[in-house]
Amino acid sequence: MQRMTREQMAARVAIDIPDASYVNLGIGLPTLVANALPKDCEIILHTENGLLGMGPAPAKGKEDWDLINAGKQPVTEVPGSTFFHHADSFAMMRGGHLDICVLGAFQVSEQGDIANWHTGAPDAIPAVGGAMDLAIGAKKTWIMMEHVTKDGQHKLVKQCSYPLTGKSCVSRIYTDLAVVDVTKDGFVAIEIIPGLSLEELSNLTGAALRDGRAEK
Amino acid sequence: MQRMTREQMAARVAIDIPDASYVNLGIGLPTLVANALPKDCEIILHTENGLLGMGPAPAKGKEDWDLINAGKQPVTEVPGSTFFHHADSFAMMRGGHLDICVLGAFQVSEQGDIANWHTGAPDAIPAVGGAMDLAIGAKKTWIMMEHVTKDGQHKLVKQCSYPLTGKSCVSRIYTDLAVVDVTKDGFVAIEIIPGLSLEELSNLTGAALRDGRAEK
Amino acid sequence: MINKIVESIEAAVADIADGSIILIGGFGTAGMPFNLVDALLAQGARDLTIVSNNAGNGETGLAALLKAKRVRKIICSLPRQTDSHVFDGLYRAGEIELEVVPQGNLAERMRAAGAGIGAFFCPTGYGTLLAGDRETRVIDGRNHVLEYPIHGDVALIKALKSDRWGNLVYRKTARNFAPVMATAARVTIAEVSEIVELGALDPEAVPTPGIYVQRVVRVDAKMAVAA
Amino acid sequence: MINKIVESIEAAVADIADGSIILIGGFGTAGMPFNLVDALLAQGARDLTIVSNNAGNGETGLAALLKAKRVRKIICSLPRQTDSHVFDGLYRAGEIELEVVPQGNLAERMRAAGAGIGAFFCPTGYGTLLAGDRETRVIDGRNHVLEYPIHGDVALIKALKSDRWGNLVYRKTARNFAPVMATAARVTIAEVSEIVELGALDPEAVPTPGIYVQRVVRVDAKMAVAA
Repeated sequence: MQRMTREQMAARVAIDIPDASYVNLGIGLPTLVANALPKDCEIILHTENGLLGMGPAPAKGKEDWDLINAGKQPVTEVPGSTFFHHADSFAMMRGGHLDICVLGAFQVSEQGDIANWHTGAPDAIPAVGGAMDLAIGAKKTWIMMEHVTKDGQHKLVKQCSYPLTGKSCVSRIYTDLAVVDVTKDGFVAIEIIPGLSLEELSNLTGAALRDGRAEK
Repeated sequence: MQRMTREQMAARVAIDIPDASYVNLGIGLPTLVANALPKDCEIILHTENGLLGMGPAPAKGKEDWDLINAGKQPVTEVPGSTFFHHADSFAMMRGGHLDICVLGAFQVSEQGDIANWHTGAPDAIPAVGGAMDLAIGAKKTWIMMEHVTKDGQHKLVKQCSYPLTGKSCVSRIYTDLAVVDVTKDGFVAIEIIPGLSLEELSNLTGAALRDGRAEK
Repeated sequence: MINKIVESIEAAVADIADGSIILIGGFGTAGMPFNLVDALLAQGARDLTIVSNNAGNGETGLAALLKAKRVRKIICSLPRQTDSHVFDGLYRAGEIELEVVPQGNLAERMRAAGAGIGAFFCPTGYGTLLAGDRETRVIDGRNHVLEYPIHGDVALIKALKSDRWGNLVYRKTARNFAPVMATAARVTIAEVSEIVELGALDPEAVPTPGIYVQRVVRVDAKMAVAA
Repeated sequence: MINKIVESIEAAVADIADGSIILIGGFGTAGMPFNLVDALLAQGARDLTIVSNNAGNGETGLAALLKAKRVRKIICSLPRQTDSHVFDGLYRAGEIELEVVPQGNLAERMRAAGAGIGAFFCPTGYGTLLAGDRETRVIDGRNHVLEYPIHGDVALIKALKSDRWGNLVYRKTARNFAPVMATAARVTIAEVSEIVELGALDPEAVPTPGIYVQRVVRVDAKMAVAA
């Protein structure tokens, strides 16, 4: 088997984003999805620091530091974009107007709880940013992350051991090994990469994993 | 004695509005204050339907029905004016940012309660508009009204008999006979029109009236 | 491609269901979406709950909808006006339900619906009939009343211009409730005087980003008349 | 006549008292009022509570204020960043108090302060450490947390242009927290790149009406650098 690269993961997420969607791509891995969106679609990107209609990064030397994304990287604006203040921007998110939010995570539980802001380490400085608003704001919250940690720890778990960002909010998880739905009956694998069996994937998953693949 | 005319009452209120104040003038009698404001002052008028910097009525034939006041009369905008939506406009009022709101009233109690939206008559159709927001929103709420009703009933009272608009919110009352402060000790007359004694005014007032005139 | 422009006003309102909660923009006649209200009348939906600042003026627009007995309940701040005789008659005959809401609460409750706020405490109306039996609380020494969001199934609003993404700009005090209602309804339908190219609106000056708008229809402006 | 333009930045911040709650605009460096923060540092007020999205970057601006031990407490959403070493050091040494607030709550709580909302229920943070022992309530089947306003004594913000009434316009995502903070503080002080004539700003496109602004000072733009 061949784990998906980060770019392949981004491409896989992008496939599932319908044309004309309003989407927020979280800091880190999800940012890569922007480059993978189909060119013949109009998918409108929201960045919570006050822009709807975010475009790609500017050419080198063309950076405008008044035009940045939530990760504080320079971006551009597309025709039809709008600027607004922080309360209006979070109202847009918290009011359930975004179709999809894609976030990275440390852990996701089979109840759809997400932990992505704090390792719980005693010397860690807590810093949440917009993560808790993003987790519960959009119509659908998707997670994009490696299936296990670098040292092989489960990230899909029965209960998050790290402090929660939001409860029962994740509907789907895109990993480097699979696409997993979070249902009321727990994790359901709907796609697995070639060369990996459900049993092998189950061993890499910290909670029960049902088979939901259309073709088996 | 000579009761003040409506225009004299408006002029008297206008004297007490400091330069550079932000003011909302309620529907009815208070609207007249706009015409009485000193020309050498900049007093910025708010109208709760979304305009800060309201100007006088337009010339006949120049009415723009997209530019109206809270009484739905055509107005104008002055240089420096700004438009905003209804929630932002009421946030401006309810957040305590206006210096003065001048309202008409049926009754004001010695606790500063105001009744100005409903006579309580059983066949009346209730209609409040922005009255309850206006009554409690500004830094100072002033009342402008006749001292007694046409048939001689008290309007400055111990307890309002009409349904309340707001509680303990009025700080001053301008009538056709006097200027009366509402203090924690009740009504205090600070001005009385020439030819009317405190005793005579007291008889026209439905609660205890103390003398607070600087010159007696 | 995103194109929220609908060719006909009939198509724009075609799927409005009986029993819907309809937010209708406008303050008096300023910003009143007369064409959409007429289309809703022609469309025939009934048993409606209307949320609007007023309860109709004269015989047209919302008043006509009331007169046709399409409205079960109205939530507004100022039903009684000099020319609200249609509403007045229905109300006195017990043929329409009325909820009077202070104007600031009306706006803030719709803002809350759009912003994901479950409820909020505010001082307006404390100690009055309109606070009814609502929960109250003293916060920071001041009496507050707990208010809940007003969500709409549909918002009918009027704007000056739109692009095909549904970005809306307004004209003067005709803006009033429209941007708030657009955030509070599942489906927002806007009538506009002009459709402009994507990118033609100043991105710094769009009170209603297109995310809040589902359908736009261009109409010839009806002359607004005095309320 | 109204003239909110202050001739010197020193005069603009002169009366800021020890112990004040200061709202500081900006998201990273975008919209950060560097000149005002430097002036506050020079002014000498101490024992401050700072409300801002971040807790300082590098060695300048808010970081310099922290380094000079002027700040007792910081309320922010994202203190830890790659270049927040000044804050990190103070925090680990127990020399600064930290309240971490979800970014949306930070914005909404200041909005509530400006809008006269006593408290509000919202779902963000429910079931997390940051909800702490706050009151919770199920509304419409969903868990909510009760949040209170954040009021400021002073707001320091940056805008692009102002007129003498204090009407402010911003540039792109440098707008961020500034309009909200302006409503939440008793005294709002804005640094701007340009003063324009009264009437020069489009009245349809002013995110901060002058009523929310007490003082304006023109500054030469400092080059913003990457966070």
